[in-house]
Amino acid sequence: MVGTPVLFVAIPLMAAFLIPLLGMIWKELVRIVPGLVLIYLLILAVNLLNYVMVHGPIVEVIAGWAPPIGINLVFSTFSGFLVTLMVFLGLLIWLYSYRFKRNVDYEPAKKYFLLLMMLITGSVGIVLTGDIFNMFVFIEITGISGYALTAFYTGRNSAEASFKYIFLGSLASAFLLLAIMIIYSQLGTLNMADIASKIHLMKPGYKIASMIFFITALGIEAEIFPLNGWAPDAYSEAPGPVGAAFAGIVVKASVYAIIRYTYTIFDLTGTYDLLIILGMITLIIAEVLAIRQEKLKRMLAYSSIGQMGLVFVAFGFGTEEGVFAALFLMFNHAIIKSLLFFSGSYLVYNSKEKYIRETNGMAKYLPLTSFLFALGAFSIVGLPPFAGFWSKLAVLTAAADSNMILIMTLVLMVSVVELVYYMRVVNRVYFFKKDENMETTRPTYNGMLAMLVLGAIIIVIGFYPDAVTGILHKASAELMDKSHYIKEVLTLNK
Amino acid sequence: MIYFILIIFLLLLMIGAAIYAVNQKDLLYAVIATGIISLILSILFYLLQAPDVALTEAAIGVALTTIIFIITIRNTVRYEEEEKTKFKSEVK
Amino acid sequence: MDNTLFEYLDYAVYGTAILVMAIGLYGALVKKSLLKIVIGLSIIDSGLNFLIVALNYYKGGTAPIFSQGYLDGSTKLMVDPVPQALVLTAIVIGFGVTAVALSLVIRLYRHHHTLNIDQIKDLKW
Amino acid sequence: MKKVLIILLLAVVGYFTASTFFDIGFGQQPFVEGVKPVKDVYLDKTVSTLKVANTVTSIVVNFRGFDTLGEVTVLFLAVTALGSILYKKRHQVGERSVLFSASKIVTSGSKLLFPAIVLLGAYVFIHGHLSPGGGFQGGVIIATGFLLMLLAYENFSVGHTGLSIIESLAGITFAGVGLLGMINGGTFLENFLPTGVLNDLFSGGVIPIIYIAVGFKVTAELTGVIYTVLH
Repeated sequence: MVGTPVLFVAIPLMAAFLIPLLGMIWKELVRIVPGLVLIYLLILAVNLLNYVMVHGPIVEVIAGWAPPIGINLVFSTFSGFLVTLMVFLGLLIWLYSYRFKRNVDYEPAKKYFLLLMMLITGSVGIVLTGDIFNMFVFIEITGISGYALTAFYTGRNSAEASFKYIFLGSLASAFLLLAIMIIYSQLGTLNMADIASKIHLMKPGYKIASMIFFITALGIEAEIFPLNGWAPDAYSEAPGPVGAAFAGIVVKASVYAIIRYTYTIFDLTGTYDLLIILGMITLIIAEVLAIRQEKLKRMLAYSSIGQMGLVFVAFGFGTEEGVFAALFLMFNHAIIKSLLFFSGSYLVYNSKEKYIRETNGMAKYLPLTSFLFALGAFSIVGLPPFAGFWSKLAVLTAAADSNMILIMTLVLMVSVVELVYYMRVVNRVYFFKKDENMETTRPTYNGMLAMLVLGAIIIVIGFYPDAVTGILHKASAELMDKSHYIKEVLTLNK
Repeated sequence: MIYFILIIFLLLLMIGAAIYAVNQKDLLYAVIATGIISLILSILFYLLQAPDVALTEAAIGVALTTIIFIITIRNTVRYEEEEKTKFKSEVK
Repeated sequence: MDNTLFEYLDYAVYGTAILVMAIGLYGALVKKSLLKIVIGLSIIDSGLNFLIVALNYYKGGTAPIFSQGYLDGSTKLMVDPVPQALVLTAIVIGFGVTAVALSLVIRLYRHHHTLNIDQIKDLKW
Repeated sequence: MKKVLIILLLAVVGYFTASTFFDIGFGQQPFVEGVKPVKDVYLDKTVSTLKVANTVTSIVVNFRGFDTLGEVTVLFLAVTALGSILYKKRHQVGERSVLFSASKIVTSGSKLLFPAIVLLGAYVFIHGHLSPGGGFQGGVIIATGFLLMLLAYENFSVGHTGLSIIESLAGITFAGVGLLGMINGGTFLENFLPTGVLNDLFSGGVIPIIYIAVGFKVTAELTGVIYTVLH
């Protein structure tokens, strides 16, 4: 073992406090240091994941007090997998945006990298923590970084999008606090494992109340249907890489939180059905809205919401296959949607309104970027032999195992809808004539590198899915085994 | 008994201030009303045996939040509907 | 304090906290002025903090601070310190969020020269 | 129409919440039978192990110190976010907005009060482990002192560089003390100093050090918030 999970939070925080000082010494350091931190975190995450795969979960205690009293961090296969994914994506996002801020002044650029690093740290913290109030604090860290990053460009309507986000985010934090306090007032503890072991003592009425507040609060961040009003605006007004960060990192962390609550903490019957219903509504409405969008990034945002709906449906099966499918979907969605955001923001780089029709004929001028966009589009729809195919197949298999034929047909129908609206864009990019007024901007070398890495992953997973399925099977088995988690945390002799 | 009356009085005052803050068209008065809510809240925290929270609420809720709201009003508009009546202080 | 009076207080305290939250929520959802929305959000926070502190008040309890010659059994009489610590955190976080929201209001005003959300709606709600 | 719907929604949610909380009850221990609430451990260990008089402080700084680290980060991020949202190019930065022009009484009164406010704030955060108050409260009090000076004197200015240096150093102290606990063979944020005697100024191990760092940090951050919004 080369380190402990707490370094995932401590090192970025230390660096965040240091960056203003380092910026006074040499201005370039404010761009470099976050990258170095993320590289270090990636090495740490891979090492710890390897360790965890062999030796079982690591439970880290903070401030020397064993779990029910103090705060603990849990690095298991499940959370470790998500952490590795997030840090990896964060590194690519950093790489992608390293140079394109040259045209922005020094002061905002300094803040951009700081906020991006804290966005990743907050999300990692949500996944790692084993304490419900600590999760609230990390959600707020993620939230504030997200609000600031959404409003980053002063030229656009970004402040309005950010205001919507902050409005819903404040309501979410109020509901979350209410839910936490209902649980605390009954069980006198804030530790997840401790709550999970005592939850049967609570009256069902209180359980339902706190569950509703939790789902409402976290659903706002995780883009569940009636609460996702912020998402399309924030995705389309924020800088391109930040959209990728929302889709790939923040939403994943919120989904993790909901899953932790429904699978581990609460023992209510019927929550799985609730997840299926919510996911289904989200999926259908988002895909129907996506087909009507005229702006590229809004379309990507609705597609992202739809994918999250599918993830919830897969989690709602409540079986190990379902969890496996959901995790595979999350992994694929993080990789593919980041690629789509990266390449898509170069396709509409110079346009003001970012309409889809402005991508006409870009393939001639930006061949590699267009190819990567098409690759991402084919993959997310679920065409073989790309990565997305295997996750869709896993969802369908899990649905078939649970005898949910209706859901199978719906998922297939939605895939057709997805195919239609993605092919519309790809068709325009490749076969339409280019508008003479539109200028093209070549991607920077580091941006291209980030996109190529993602494209390579999609193809590799497409031909060799076993590269990740081993970890995913272990992670899903671990999530299903609730008593093991409780035992692992509570019988910790420090 | 006297505590009871005091608490009920404070609670009623708090509801009144909240309603006033939401309905008042003059945003400056509305902000002052939110400050009053925080002030009452800090007294109630003290009565509920939470002196630490009372201190924090008194310093943050009453002083800092209110002043930041007032600075924002100074930079934007004072009234909810009319745009033209920008809050101009009488600068000598 | 009498027990009968104390029972009334039960409803009065929680009722007020929830009513204040509801008023704030109403203001945040209905009002058209951006500043009014932020005011509504901060009123929700106030009501919520009151609710949390009231939730773990213990009748006849004392503040959770040990004075010079504390008795051994005195921890039994102390009110629950955990919600107080949590509210402390929540107040500070709420202030940070309010400050960011207000800075966004100033930014929006610089662009649109109005605070009315009906006139700002460039993006669909 | 919209209003009626919203009021209906609020009534439903409010009734739901209120019925839950009325059921829990006010003024008694609400915990269900048979659980051991963690607060008993906190109250017990605060005196016996940490030698800290104020239980809220020991929870905020030691038992749940990780939350506080996050909270300080939230404030730090709020300042950063404010700076990036309200950013103007250098030539666009105007004069500070003046709320009102201060009279002679206000200016001289502020000058008189300012040291007293700073002293009070410093007292509150140095004695955070003994009496009510602590880093947050003290920091906020000092920040209001700076606010008073900023309002009273139009040309009073606080060095922006100095503020960010204080902020960074205090943050590094907090995280560094945490890491020192880990290097000393324990866990992150674990106490590694002798705890001393209860009700002594120098007691409680690392708790006063962390709280003083938090005090400086909160002062710098909140002054930064006010300063950024005023410009």
